[in-house]
Amino acid sequence: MMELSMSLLLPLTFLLPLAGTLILSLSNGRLGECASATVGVTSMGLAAIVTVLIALQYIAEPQAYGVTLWRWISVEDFQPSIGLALDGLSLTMLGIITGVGFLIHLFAAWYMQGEEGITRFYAYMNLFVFSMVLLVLGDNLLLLFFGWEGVGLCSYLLIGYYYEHSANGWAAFKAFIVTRTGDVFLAIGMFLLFFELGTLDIAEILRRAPEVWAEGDPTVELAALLMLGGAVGKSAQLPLHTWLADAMAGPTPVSALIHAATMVTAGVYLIARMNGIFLLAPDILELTGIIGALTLLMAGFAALAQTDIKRVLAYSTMSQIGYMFLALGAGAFDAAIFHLMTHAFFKALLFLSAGAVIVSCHHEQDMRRLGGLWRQLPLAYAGFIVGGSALAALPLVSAGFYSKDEILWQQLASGHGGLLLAGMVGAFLTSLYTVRLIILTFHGKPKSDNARNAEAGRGLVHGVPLIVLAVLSTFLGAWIDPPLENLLPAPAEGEESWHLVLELVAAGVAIAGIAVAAWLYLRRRGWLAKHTSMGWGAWLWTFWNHAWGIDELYDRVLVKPYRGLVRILRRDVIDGACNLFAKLAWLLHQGLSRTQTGKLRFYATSMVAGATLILLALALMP
Amino acid sequence: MSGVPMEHGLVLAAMLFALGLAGLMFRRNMVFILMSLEIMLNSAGLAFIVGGTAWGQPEGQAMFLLVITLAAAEASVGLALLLQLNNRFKTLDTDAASRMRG
Amino acid sequence: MMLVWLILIPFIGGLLCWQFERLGDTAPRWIALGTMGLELLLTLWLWWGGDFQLPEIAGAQASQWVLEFRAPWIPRFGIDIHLALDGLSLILIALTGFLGVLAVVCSWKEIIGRVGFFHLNLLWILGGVVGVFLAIDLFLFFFFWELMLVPMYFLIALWGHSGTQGKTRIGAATKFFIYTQASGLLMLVAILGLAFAHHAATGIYSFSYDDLRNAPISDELAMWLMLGFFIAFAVKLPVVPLHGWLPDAHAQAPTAGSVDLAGILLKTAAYGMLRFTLPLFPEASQAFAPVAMTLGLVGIFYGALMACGQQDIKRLIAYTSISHMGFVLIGIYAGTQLALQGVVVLMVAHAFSAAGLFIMSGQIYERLHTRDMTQMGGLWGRLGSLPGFSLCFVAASLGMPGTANFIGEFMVLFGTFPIAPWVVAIASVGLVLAAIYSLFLMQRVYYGPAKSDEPLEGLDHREYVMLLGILALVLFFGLYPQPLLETSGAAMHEIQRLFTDPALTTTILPTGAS
Amino acid sequence: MEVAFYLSGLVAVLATLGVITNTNPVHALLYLIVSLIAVAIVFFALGAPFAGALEIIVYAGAIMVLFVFVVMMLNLGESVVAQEKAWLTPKAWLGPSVLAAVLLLTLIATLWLGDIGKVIQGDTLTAKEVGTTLFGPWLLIVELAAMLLLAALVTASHVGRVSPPEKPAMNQETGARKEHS
Repeated sequence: MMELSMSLLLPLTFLLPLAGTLILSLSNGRLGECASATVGVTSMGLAAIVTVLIALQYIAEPQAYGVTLWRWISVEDFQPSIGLALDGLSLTMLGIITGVGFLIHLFAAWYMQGEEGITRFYAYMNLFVFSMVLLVLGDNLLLLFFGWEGVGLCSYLLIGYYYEHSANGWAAFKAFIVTRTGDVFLAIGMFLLFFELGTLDIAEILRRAPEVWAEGDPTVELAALLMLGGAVGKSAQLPLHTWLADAMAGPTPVSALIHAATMVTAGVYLIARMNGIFLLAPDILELTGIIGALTLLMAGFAALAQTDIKRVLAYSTMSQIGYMFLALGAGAFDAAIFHLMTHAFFKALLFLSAGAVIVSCHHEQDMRRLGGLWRQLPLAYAGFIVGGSALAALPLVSAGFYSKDEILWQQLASGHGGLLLAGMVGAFLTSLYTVRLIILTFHGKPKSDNARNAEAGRGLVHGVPLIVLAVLSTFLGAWIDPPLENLLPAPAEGEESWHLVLELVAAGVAIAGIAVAAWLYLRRRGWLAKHTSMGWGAWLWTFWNHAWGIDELYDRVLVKPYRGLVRILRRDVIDGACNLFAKLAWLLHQGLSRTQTGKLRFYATSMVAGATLILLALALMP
Repeated sequence: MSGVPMEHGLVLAAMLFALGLAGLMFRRNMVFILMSLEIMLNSAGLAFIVGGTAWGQPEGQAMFLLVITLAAAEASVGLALLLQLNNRFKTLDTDAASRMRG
Repeated sequence: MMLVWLILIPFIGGLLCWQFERLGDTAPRWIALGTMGLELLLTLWLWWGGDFQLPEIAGAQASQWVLEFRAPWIPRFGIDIHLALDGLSLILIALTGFLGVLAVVCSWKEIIGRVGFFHLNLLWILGGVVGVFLAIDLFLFFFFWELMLVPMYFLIALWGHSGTQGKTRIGAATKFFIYTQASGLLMLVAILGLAFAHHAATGIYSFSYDDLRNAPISDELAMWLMLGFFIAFAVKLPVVPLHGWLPDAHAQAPTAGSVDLAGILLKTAAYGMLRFTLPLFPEASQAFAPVAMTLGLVGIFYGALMACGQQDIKRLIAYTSISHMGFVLIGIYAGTQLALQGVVVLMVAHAFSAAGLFIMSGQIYERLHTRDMTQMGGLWGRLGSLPGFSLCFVAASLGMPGTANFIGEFMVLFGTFPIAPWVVAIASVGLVLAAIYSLFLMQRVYYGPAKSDEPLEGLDHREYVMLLGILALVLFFGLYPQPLLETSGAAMHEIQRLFTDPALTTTILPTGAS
Repeated sequence: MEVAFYLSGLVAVLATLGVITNTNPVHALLYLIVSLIAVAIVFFALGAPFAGALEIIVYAGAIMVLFVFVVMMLNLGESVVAQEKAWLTPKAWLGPSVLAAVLLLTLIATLWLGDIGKVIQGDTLTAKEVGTTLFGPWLLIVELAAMLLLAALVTASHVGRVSPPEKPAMNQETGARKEHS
């Protein structure tokens, strides 16, 4: 009986959001703002309830469940099917998606009041959750790819939601293209895996891989590298990260859901899910750690020099996911997923609070024009404080501390000294920019009339998500340990004494960061302003503001040549070449028509010349 | 005297033919063109006669008769056209009538 | 006998429409709709009835055809009306029927002048195409191949739109005609060459498919004859160097013409390759495969680059179909069962998505009277549910999973990987370019600031049902392509068995997993 | 017999040269007649009296007289001579004469290389034999020749009719052309 109910519950998780999308999109305009909001939120609510039921059943008897709906394609030995597989990892992800997703949908109802096209908004949000659930529950790589691309499309649609300003449209376009390049790497990885192992089923792949390849075999290295490319594209890590900052053009609940909690963590989920392949390719795992470290440092510095609230949070997301990649690099898959969960909570909280601030200040996002809001917007301020502390990993009291500390400990345990150092510097930077964000936004004097007459949001829909997420961001959140027993490979062991020392050091770094930032931005704001406006300070500030200039680099190296090529080929050069034959024929015609002079003598002479030639030919012919 | 070798006769005809041809080509006046034409026809007739007598066959002369009828017919039509040319274009220059230009 | 009826219905329907023009404009439209509806129903009934599993124990030469019809035509040369139906041709005829219905419905309001004659041309194109899919006798195949060009020429020349930047529709129609006619003649030369080679060897003249298939010809001659066939199909596919006619023809053709052109005429070329080039000259095609795959790649990239630079919306869609057909070409010459099945699905999927996009551009033209994208922009809120549909078709054209295009493209890529991994790696970069030009279309037409806010009427009932029908099919085959795969499975296995026949030792490409 | 042949051949060639190079049409015509008579003599020398007679009577007599009539009718006086001089520029006659010389050389070369070896002894072929062949196997051809002459007669009479001056066809054309341009 339990089996039957699970095979019924699992499909429900993605059918409900799909139903929500279909209702909203097929209603084309007849549903009012409130009706579409209710449809959107209830579908998410039901999905959350179903997930809770699944979780209860899973905890009752923790074993992998699987249900195959129908065989998708069957050609000779290419037999992918639409099948769902549930285990601890996907349950955790499912919980995050539907749980945090529901809270964000609720908050969005308040955030999007008065906006036109609410039906379209909720249709896309539900479609996004549908694809994300498929990505997480898919039992074979093709279905995972289905969710993978669906998520990319929905992020394109949602970033480009305010389509009137073409800048938003082009930001969405950029996001889709960059993630699509990542998807292409994943696709080639899939082709390679299918060709080598003959199957796409994830469990089957993990079982056959060790038999076919020895550790360090170049093919498995290539497959792992390609999958890493896909993960990097989707999780906005170093080479393919330029799209995340611009993706803030979408509404804030979108950034909360997509660019904090769910989509950007898809890369981490993929690597965790395909851990068998990555273990067979140790130096690719090493590379993952290095990418994570580089990204977290780059993003940390970049976040320091941003003026827009959401861009600071975007870069902070990038650096936190860098931490998760760091954990994966050290083989600590559990720690990565644990940090993923806590990060989903506090980052969603931060984004929603930012959303509350933005709406209250009449869509003012620039920190230089905000300030002194902590008295008018108490709930948002509380959200920022709790979220910020979790982000900065305030010891003992915040969830972030436990998860980030676990990652740093794994680095030490697995002997990655350099990465540990990067992690420490990253932690310091994180606390630095978090405190900067809170002080600039909430303390000091309000620097614009938008900030001055900001009225706080009211109503349950606004309050409940913030409070729930705030609670989850504290140490209570850290107690929810994801059901990952003996699912993912065991992390490295180090002796306990070093663990305690590391915890103290990490706590010290966090507190030091907070203190330095508070001192800098409360007392020495003048010194700071002076230093960042002249000489090397200004140059460094702008360099970090443009995220180390990588975006401009891509623009000059890739985008401009492509546009140039398109402009050159605009008039269909090859077709032009084919038209040359037509021109040739015309020229020939022109030349021959000149021989008709109309003069009798000319004709006579040409006839005689012809006759003589023929006679000569005959005479000289051997 | 051993008689005239046939080649000489044919060479004579060839020379006459070539001269007529040259006359035809570099003259613009219609009268001269017709005259050169007559010369060419005549040389053709000569060639027939030389051939006929060399092989002792009467067909050569019979053929010559036909050449002459042809020459007569051609000359009369040519001259009639010449009259029309002169009448319409007020000149005998064949280049004037070149409206069939490409 | 059923097969003959399949061909005759469109022709008779066309004549009826032409005659009933006197009764006013709506009569021909209903007759045309009825004819194509009948054709579609007939094919679906055939599909329902016939079983398409090739008897696996194909001992000697078990007839691979599900239905066959043979009647002597010119006995002197061994040419006979030899029609045969198998899985592949059935799918494509059903596709022709469906797109015929679509073409008639979508030009309900667009065509006002000489409606009867328009429908005559439309139905005769479809009749010619059905003939191409059924003909098994090479001469008959050539006959229908030429037959379907003439009405298309009239369709573009008489009912086309005015040209942009000075290219007139007559010019486009003539260019289309010259391209296809010249290449058709090349094919005729190849057919005759083959027939004579067969005659030289066996002393009897015959144009039937089975005889010519095992005509003993030298490798060198086989390569030349194969090239004759390949160039004819490469022009129609179209493969890049010979693609010049497609964008012009599409930009000037009326919507119905474009739907037919993109939907079916391109598929006749792919069908021709699958039916004639590969089985008739297995070794030559094998040796030619690397070149064909490179041409496919060039097609993908060139089509994508061109699509991004276009101003005219229909030219952009035309170049996108060139890019998609690049994938088809790679799939055909990969030769594995998976790739060939992928080609069939991709053909059907591209037909739907291209038809959808063209109908959308036709509807925009009906409302804005322009095809120039610089004058569009910000149309999202102003066209009712049309933008929603075009978003789905754009998603289909960029190969979004859940649409049949994704299934087709990925099956082709999965199938080609064992044969040519590098080709697949480069082709998948083409997927990114596909995303670029598809979203370019969305960006330029629907997003951005609205140029003017005077209200435009949304989709009326006819258009809504039509677009919903296509979308439903695209999504259905995206989620459950099994009916397509089973029907074409036997035919593709036949081709794959020939193409990678173990007997052929001199294979250039390492044929890995079959 | 040989002497007569070579001598008259020479005369014929010189006369033809005269015809070609002469600017005055009447003088050219007379040279032409001389040339024709020289050829007639050649015929006699070769033993083809019937052909020679024909040549003199029909060719020199009738056709040339025709030419003289036409030249006289058009009264081509001094103006034509001046015009001819203008037209006979070296550039005009150099090209064609080179071409004619090349043709001549090829003809002579082929004749010279071919060893025909036939020699004309000069024994006459009487008109009777020619007559028997003409009205024997060649009867049909003679009829055709007659038809040809008839056709030429009809054409010449129709085309040659000089329409009266007051309705010259020319300005009709020029009028028509004015509307066109």
